[in-house]
Amino acid sequence: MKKELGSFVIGDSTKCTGCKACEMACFTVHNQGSNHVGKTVGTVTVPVVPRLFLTKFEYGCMPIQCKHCENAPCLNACTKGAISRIDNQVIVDPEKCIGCKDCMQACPFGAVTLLPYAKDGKVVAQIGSNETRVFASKCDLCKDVPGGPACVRACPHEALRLVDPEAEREEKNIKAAEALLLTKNWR
Amino acid sequence: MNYFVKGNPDLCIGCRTCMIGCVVVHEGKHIFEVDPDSYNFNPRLHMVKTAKISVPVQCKHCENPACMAACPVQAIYQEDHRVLINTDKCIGCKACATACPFGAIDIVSLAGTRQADGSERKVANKCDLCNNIAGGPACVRVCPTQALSLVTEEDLGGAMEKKRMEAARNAYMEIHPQNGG
Amino acid sequence: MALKQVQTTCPYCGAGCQIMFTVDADANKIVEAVPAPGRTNDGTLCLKGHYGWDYLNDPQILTKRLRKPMIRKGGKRSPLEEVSWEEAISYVAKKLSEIKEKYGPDSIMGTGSARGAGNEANYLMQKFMRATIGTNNVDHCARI
Amino acid sequence: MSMGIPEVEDAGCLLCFGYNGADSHPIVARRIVRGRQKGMKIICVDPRVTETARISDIHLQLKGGSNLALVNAMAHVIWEEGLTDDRFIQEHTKGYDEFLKVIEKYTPEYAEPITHIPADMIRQAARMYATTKPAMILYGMGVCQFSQAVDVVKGLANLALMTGNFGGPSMGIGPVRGQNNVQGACDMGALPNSYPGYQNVTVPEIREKFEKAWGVPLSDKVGCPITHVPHRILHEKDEKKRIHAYYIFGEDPAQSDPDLAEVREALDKCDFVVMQDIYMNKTGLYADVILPATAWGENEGVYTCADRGFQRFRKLIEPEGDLKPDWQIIAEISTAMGYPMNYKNTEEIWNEMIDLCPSFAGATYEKLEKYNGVQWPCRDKSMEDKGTPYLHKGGNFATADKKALFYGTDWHPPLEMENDEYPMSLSTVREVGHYSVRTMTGNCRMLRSLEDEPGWVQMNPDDCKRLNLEKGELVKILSKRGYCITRCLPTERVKPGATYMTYQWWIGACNELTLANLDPISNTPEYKYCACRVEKIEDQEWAERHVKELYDDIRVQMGIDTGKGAAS
Repeated sequence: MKKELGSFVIGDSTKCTGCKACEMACFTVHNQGSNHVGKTVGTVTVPVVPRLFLTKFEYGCMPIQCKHCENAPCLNACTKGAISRIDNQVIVDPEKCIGCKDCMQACPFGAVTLLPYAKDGKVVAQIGSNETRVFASKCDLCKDVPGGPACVRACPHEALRLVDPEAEREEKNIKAAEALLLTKNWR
Repeated sequence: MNYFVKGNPDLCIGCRTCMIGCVVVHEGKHIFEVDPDSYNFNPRLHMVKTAKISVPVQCKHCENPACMAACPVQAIYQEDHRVLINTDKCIGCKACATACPFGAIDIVSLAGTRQADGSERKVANKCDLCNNIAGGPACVRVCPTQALSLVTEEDLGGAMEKKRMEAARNAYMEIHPQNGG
Repeated sequence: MALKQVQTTCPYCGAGCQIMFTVDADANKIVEAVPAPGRTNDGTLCLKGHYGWDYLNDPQILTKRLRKPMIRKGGKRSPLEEVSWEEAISYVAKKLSEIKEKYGPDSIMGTGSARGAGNEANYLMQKFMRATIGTNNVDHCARI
Repeated sequence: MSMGIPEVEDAGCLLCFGYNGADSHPIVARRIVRGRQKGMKIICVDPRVTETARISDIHLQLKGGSNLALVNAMAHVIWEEGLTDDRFIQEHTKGYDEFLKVIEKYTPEYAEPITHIPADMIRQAARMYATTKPAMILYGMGVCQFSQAVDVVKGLANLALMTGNFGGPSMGIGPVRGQNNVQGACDMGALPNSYPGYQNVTVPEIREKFEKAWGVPLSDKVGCPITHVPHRILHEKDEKKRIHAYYIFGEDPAQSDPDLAEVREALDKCDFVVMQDIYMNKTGLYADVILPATAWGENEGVYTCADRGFQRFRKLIEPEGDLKPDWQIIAEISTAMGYPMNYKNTEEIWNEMIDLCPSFAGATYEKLEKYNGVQWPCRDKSMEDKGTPYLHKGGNFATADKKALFYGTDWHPPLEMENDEYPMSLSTVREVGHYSVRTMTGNCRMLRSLEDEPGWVQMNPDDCKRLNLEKGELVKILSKRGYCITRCLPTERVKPGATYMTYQWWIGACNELTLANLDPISNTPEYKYCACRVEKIEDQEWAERHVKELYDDIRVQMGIDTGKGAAS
């Protein structure tokens, strides 16, 4: 049956060591084609722009990324129509983004950040200025990447997980129901 | 303490009358007259059927709700012995659904409401114990086998008190069997 | 709004549950169904008993209510045309009489209905097949 | 049913055989769970884990199509271990010795490879049934929709006779009738072999009684069963026996009968098809005349529920449109054909009927009103006769010498077994929120929202894994006779190799697949067993679109204006 909800990746701070392998993997897969980024350091000619953000906090660290909200504040805030829902996922079109920051302010997770935009191995300049053009960078769930989200695959500690919310809810429902078998005689 | 509805798998026959009862009471009686494509069919409880069990699962209205803690926009709150969602505030981020260990929250579309790009607007949906509805939870009322019941503070507190009395009595009898009936 | 209460038997499974309906007589509409204390259902109803009556409002979800007698005047696959009851009744009577005349009564089959029609209609149907047509070719879908 | 529905919860032991009350009669299932709470023992015989199986003491998850082998083996154990009620057998039955000759070879060990149930489990079940009193048997379509249906019903009756489980409350055997008025249609003689009140058409005295009452000579030949109709239209050589006209009243054979392709061909070839119904349906596509009737809620009368209870149904709202009650349409056609039927209301018809049927004679409208229904037999018009909650009181049966007859038969396998091309078995089951061919419930908003086209095929998760199928995926399911599209539902409640589909769907129409293989006595089709194959559909997007198109096409065919132009 067709999926109704967007999937998303979540991190686990109890496993994360802050190695940033996820950020590198994210940058690499999103720039392989458009910016010729290969497997070695020398091939990187553009700024490293990830779509998830390793975050250190008082008790540890974990990557934070987009939840692909179903009533997405970023999408609703974008007046340029640069953010839309494609196959249940919330996707930014960097070509349309004018860098107005409305989405950044709307997102309660800090999952969107304006970062330099590069094409064909070079950063792109703004029209009428020498300054670098930016775009709202956020997780697109590796929509065009075979094998699914690179961050999940790259993490050496299995600290990232792809969530299918509908399937997960059903699994938890079953556990909750079967727990009733234990409690039914001891209300 | 918060109240909650509990299903008894020994009585449940998996018929899902509760799910429809839930929808009808939340949408209102006009649902039987409106355009068949214009209403929401979003039951707030889910029937689970495995080889061992049939029973509906719904929100337990936890005392330290994980959903509430996970919500980034403070759309979940507690009031009048229940945990409630303000769907106007909800951004559909699924954090509450991920946090809930029972799978009691799902994210549903609301008929007639759209997002900026025209896609469906979906928000969190869960049992509200039929807030503001006379007669209490509809699922309890419509169940043909009386498999559902509302558990209140009194039920739970009273039951615990009784269990403690029983445990104490048993412990005493172990030492003083001669006093037994 | 003139509301009245009418108790009736559920039209679905064979359990024979009693339902109390609240009917808005002015609007000619059902307002609500609640369980009645019947012998078999004891004040309970399943989902069909509770929520299985709004087909009467003809919501046209799957099929459409029939509202007028219709005849395919040009034979099979020709369009159905609405006709008056007089025409429909005399057309059926004429065709059945012709077939009975030509091939005998056992060339006509009739069904009873195990569903909404009720016992009186079933009695008349079998009487019609047996007395009017002259055959015992009458059956219903008890086995289906 | 020999007992009343309320008595179910007071049985000591319930043998629930091929009957899934939770889906077919939730309000009877309620009595079962209440009985369980009161300590009733439950033996459930079903190839699936049903709700009753889940709470049963013993679940005999038998191989589909092995019913009679199991029933005979249980009888064998009861006899072999001396658990019989010998006094009851002696005083109230006949034919016991002949019966023993048949069941002699059905040791549990003999039945084990046929039924796939361990011999010891069969023994335990037989002991539990025979030693817990009172014991009741409920059975459903899991018995009736096999080609060996009547033999199994008699086999179950044998168990009750051997153990003396007849003649009191909460015992005996009960077929739980599926549709609201199946019992009523039978009571009223909508049967090829009997007049109203189960009075046989071949008995001269009875025929004379009806001839006198109706004032015309009547046929002494048993009529054509409904399941023979396609054959009698398509293949009957004798012009006088071929069916030339088909008056279909409140049924939809083009949806509910087995082997739909054959039914459609028959309706197409039949010279004159009259359909009398409330909704447009598939049969209507082949009808020459359509007569619109009032629906439940718009008319009144009497239904008979599964436990022989006559109950009134009443008018709730006024019909809209040019409609007539069913009885009135029939009466007008009859009058136009030269046999006048002049009734003012349903009560007049009812009174004529009860005066011709001794078992119903006392069930007047007055009593139905006053007592909120009456269970037949009700023979006396006096207000004291309030009907009969359970049958065969004191072990007296409705035979000439008041004795019941044992009747033993051998098991034979279903006609169509799994094979290389069609390696799985298919059985049709029921969807709890839908009824019959769905012209009513399919037009109820809530019931349609709960479950809608194209329905589900229930399969074991291992089979799903093997075929690489996920929950909700659209699949193609095929048999020798046809195919349809439905959604995959993996469930551990089903054994590997078996599939189950609910028969209410028009797109997921499982009767495209079923076999018109009939029980020789009851003429019931073998809906519960045929061979099939499930195929994955690679292009799910296409399949979803296709199903939607099929749904739209059906709605247009059924006369709904979908904005694409209505059909004729």
